[in-house]
Amino acid sequence: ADTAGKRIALSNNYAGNSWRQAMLRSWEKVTSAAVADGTVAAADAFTTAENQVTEQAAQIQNLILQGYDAIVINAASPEGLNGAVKEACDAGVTVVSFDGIVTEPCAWRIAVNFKQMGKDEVLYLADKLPDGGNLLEIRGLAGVFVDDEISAGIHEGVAETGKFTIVGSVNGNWAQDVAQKAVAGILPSLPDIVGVVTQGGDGYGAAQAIKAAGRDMPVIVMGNRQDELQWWKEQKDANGYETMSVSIAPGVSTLAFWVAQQVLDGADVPKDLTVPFLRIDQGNLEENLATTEAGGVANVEYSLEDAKTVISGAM
Amino acid sequence: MTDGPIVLVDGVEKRFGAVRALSGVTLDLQAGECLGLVGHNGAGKSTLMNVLSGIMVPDAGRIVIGGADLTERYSAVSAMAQGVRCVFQELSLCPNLTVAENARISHPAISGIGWRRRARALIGGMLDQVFPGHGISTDDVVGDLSIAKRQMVEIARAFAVTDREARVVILDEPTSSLDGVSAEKLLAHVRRYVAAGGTCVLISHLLGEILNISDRIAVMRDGGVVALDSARAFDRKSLVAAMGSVAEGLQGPAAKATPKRADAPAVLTARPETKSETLALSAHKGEVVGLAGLSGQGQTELLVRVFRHAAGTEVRGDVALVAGDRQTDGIFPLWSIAENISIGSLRQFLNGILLDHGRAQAFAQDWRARIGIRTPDVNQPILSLSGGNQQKALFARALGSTAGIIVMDDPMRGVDVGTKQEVYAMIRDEAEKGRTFLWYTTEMDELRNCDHVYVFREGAIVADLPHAEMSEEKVLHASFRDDGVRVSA
Amino acid sequence: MIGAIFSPRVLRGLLPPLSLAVLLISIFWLQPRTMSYFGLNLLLNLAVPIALATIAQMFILCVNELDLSIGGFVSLVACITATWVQETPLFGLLALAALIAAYAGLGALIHIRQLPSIVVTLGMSFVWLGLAVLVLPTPGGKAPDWIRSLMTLKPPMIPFPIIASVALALIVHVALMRSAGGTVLRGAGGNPAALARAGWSILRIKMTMFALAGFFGVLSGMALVGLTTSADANIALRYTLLSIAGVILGGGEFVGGRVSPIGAVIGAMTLALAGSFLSFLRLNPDWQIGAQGAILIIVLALRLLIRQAEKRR
Amino acid sequence: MSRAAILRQPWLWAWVGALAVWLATAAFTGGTGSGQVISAALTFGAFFVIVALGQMFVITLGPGNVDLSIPACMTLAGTVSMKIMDGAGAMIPVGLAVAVAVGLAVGVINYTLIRALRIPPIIATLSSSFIFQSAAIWYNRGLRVKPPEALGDFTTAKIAGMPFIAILVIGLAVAMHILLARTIYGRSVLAIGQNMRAAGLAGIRVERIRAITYIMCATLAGLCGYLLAAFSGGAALNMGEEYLLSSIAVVVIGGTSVAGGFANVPGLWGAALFLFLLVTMLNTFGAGAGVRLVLTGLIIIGVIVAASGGRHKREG
Ligand SMILES: Nc1ncnc2c1ncn2[C@@H]1O[C@H](COP(=O)(O)OP(=O)(O)OP(=O)(O)O)[C@@H](O)[C@H]1O
Ligand SMILES: Nc1ncnc2c1ncn2[C@@H]1O[C@H](COP(=O)(O)OP(=O)(O)OP(=O)(O)O)[C@@H](O)[C@H]1O
Ligand SMILES: [Mg+2]
Ligand SMILES: [Mg+2]
Repeated sequence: ADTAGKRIALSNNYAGNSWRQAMLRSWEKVTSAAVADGTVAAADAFTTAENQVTEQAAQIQNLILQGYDAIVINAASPEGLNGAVKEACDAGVTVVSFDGIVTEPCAWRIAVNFKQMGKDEVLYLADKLPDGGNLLEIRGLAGVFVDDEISAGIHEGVAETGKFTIVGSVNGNWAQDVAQKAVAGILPSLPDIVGVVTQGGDGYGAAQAIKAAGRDMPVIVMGNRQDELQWWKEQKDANGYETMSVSIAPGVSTLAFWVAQQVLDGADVPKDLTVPFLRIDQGNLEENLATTEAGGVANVEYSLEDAKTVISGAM
Repeated sequence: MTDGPIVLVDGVEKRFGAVRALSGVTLDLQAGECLGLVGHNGAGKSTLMNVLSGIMVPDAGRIVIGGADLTERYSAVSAMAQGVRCVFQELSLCPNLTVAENARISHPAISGIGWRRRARALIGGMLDQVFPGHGISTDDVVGDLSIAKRQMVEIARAFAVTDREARVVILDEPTSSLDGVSAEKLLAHVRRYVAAGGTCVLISHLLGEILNISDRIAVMRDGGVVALDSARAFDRKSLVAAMGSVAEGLQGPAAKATPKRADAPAVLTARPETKSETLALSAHKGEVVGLAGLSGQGQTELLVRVFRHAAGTEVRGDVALVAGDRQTDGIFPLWSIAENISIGSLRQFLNGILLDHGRAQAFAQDWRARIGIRTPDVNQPILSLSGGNQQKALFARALGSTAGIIVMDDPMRGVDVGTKQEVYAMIRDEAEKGRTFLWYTTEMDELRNCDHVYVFREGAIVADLPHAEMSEEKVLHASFRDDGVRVSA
Repeated sequence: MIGAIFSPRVLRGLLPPLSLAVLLISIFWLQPRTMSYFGLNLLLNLAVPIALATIAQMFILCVNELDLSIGGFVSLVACITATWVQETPLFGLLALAALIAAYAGLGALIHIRQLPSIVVTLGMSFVWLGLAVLVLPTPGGKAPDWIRSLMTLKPPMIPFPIIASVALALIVHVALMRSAGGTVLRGAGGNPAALARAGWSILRIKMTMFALAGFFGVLSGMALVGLTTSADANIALRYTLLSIAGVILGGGEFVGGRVSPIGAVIGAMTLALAGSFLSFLRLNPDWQIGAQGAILIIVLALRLLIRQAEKRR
Repeated sequence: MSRAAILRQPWLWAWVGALAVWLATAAFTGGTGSGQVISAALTFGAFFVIVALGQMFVITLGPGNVDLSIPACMTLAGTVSMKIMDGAGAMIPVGLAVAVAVGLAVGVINYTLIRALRIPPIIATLSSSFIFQSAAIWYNRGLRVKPPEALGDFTTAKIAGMPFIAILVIGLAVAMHILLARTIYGRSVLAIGQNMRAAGLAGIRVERIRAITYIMCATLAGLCGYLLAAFSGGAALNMGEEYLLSSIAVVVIGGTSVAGGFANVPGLWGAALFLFLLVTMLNTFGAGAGVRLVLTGLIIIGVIVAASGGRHKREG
């Protein structure tokens, strides 16, 4: 089938941090090219004012009314939008969810294995710190599933490796200043810690708080923000500081776009796709830092070819 | 019911912190009588009535109604059940409800299907009976009514009868916000009610009213009843003497006959905002200008416009205002008396950019003494003052300011006779010194203090009377439309 | 006669429906597809839980208090509905009844200790959210079928959200604005001292109003789950501000017992539609958030215009 | 001051609460790091106090007055000033001026909506906050620009273990206390909060005072955005989120009356420390998020109930 007449919408629930901004920009960049060369007729992005399920549900319902052929969703909740998603499917709209995925069976899901991501953090630390020790965990926003997944992975990793104890856990809400504040508060009461496991967007804040408390710098797992990488680089140059950084690339929105396009094109696409997370190590730090915009997030954008590879890989 | 008093309060005491509001008051009420209750501001009249209507628990003493001692567990509910009704000094209506709905609040018997119709009939009928020609619709929202109309509604509500009769009706300064004509209507109704066997307690600072209407008169002073006798046993002078006021000497026309208009410059001119034909008002330096007429004819609006230097007025100099509706326009309830007085003159206490609290304190002390506010300490909360004393504090605020023009919105509501005379003298004195007063009043006596009187009717100024030409007859004549029914005063 | 119909009070009352009408017409104009049974259903169904929460807030505002916890409360109810009510209906409904009782208790606490309701409910917003996280640590659960089928009802001719909103507005209007008992409840907002003097118990009134708020909060949470099919702990946090804005938009005031149930429902609808209106405009993503603010301002400015036009007449 | 008079001080309970949770934390950890916790509390408390000072004056104006645009204003001021400075030390004063100017502009817009369009403040500031948030997004699209190093060092500096920023904000609080208690402006705000109509009729320039108050509140938010962005290494689009409810909570827990007309500054510091130490205590105890939230709520209510203990119900 031809998708030149098809219209695709992005329903995004939050725009309040650099990751989401990078995601929106990747979308804009890739889809405007696709519209210009006539691959699709339109690819509009919609963002809700506040990160709320109800608002996004209403937004999806409005997109149905506007007659979009496909809706690409980064969802505020994996379950809370199922009502609206079902309405969309019933109205014949293709729904593709990514990052924040939805569980409604009629929708496609481009998932990241968040649990594995959490576990990998601990496995890396176990490798690097053979003697084990105490860990501080910085979590995201309570009651959100990504937070639970990553945390579950971390705890699984801790149990498997058997070397570490999590001596403190705070909610940093994926925000720099909140993480900094929470860490500064709990730090004085903690014994020595060897590592900090994080969820992204909070590593630099933790480093600031630890520095302010005058403690030895533990291994802080970073989350691909440019300021985190920059700080890591400075430490690396100064004293050989070693760590790793891991997060999901904001450009996954473009993969979702191509998947939606493929579905509209009549391609046979499995309902569940997985994308690897973007991991940066001691070796490729400089290279990634160089390609990351100042104040932004390390990113990977997808082309139609990349998307086809991901799809066929999942068959 | 002829045997024994219908209500007896015996040895009632009530203290508020250091203030002894009631010190062993004994008073009886007989069926079919009107008891007049007078006393200086803060004598304890309202407190006694609050005790009688069950909303304040006395510290000591007995309350006996219809021969039964109800002191234990006496409450607002039991007072209502006994047919004791009270029109309180401060507004007791819900401003967000309609007149009919307010009737329902104090008459729980009105309920079920069709309650609204019955409430309308009840309150509307009673309003027609007490204040014929009142101009109030039972569907008016109370908050939109003038203070006089609210007072009428409250009075009518107290007299209204549902499943419970109104055996004792207490009226705490009911006429203070009514114009003369409405007050007459109310007093006539009180007489009818008493003649039919009801009992009424009337509290007022208008001694003429008390002397005319009451069967017996009780005089309170400093928390106790100091005289109680048949009304015939008192006259104006002996009442004043019993209340302990001394300043009553300055009766009669106080205004100078020498007209100031000739040589003093005009400091303000104003014209009411109205579509009908109207005269303009002007006031010259050092004049006391009276605004007369029935209540709610646009006087307050004009005062506020002068105060704000609004368009259509020409005002030279600062203006201070003495509010009459003190609850909504005057007091700051969280503050002390001193803070309430000094807020109008803050600039005087500046030391650089900072306020000197010591000077503000001294200022308040000074005015407390000058205007005789009854309180042991100006740092007490303003709400600890009796109604009349709160009003005095507002006077102190305005007179203490540096404003050259003072507008007064029926400011003597609830002020006792003694104080009134002192305030009149103070106004004259300040006028001599060059201040100009705009004085809206509903009391004929007060107009005699004015150099010039403008009479308002339906939002317009319809008469302009210099002091020499002013008479009660003329004011009343101007207050009513020619084709209207003349109510004899 | 005309004068009586267009008295200031009536006109003031007409403002909220007029704003709603203008918004609705603009939406119809932008996207004619919405002007159908299917379209109206999609446009308005999520406004139903918001309207219920707004009514809950209105009961609190009516007695001069403010509830900053209603969003958390609705979230908790949604979590309980999607779990306990679904699995063990009796226990679940008991838990919801206990929540209503807790609301009444809050009213009593606030009155007896003379506490500022803002602080108490601010504290309670943490409590409700915490309980919601405990009941449902990760998003999920499932709406009981009966609620789901109620909320997706397709009555003939008129879409369900419209019927539900009209019924809600009318029932609360009759109960609060027209009945003898409702009058007393409102009076407590206008002049509590006067009610106490007339022998009414302010404590009981406060408890009743809070319990009513709790009741409508429960309905809101259940309706919400019926639409979303499952819950999460953060699902309705936004309702706190939405409900306050809805009451005010509907002509209610913060103090003095001046509220209007019909206005509140209309206010909630207006807020819900404002968001839709914008997505039909297809703005640049940078300004989509700001446009939501702009539209609120425009709706309110519209009211000012009408008010001034009325004054000039 | 007599014992009874001290017990009646409205700020007392916030301080008692702060002390109690600090002691509880210290008891749990056996005293390890208790001093450092205080230092952290002072640092982070300072940011809350800056915005709470403005919010306090606004809330004191009376029922319905509240500024919900504080978070957006902080974000916008932080974003714009960081980008303009672009890490250059010489631009620090310019950045400060820009942040303050953003605050002023936000305040003027808020007040214009309230006054000219007669929009209730709660809705006016909520609506405008969306616009400011959008402006911040549009201006820099969420990129985190680093603050000049000297500025970052300044905000994290300590003098004898005492965070420098806390010292500054204590000074600011003292100034605000004097503003409230000893100036015509302060008296006017208190009067308006009790009875706006009476205030106008007592000769107070009601609208001028309201304008000043909203503008001052936004300006303080702008200043806070600048300092917080410098402190945490750049402005983020969500940096102010927490400050929406917290600014109100700090004000009311600190003993300011939400009904208006009564305010107090010392309570702000007490409440800010209390809220920080409370979260720290629950984190230290290792409570899960659910339990932590429930306890936070219950303890806040507990403090308020305790604070109301000395208050007697008025009769009549
Ligand atoms: N709630 C209260 N708290 C403290 N003191 C009070 C209170 N109510 C009344 N008082 C004091 O009790 C005394 C008697 O007051 P009350 O109101 O009974 O006087 P009143 O005779 O009615 O005066 P007025 O003619 O001015 O109305 C006054 O000194 C007053 O200050
Ligand atoms: N007719 C009135 N009588 C008394 N008070 C009023 C009246 N109308 C309005 N007010 C109240 O008084 C407040 C003061 O309004 P106004 O704009 O006149 O202030 P102002 O003190 O003259 O301010 P400025 O001159 O500094 O702008 C209004 O906001 C309103 O709440
Ligand atoms: Mg009295
Ligand atoms: Mg009179």
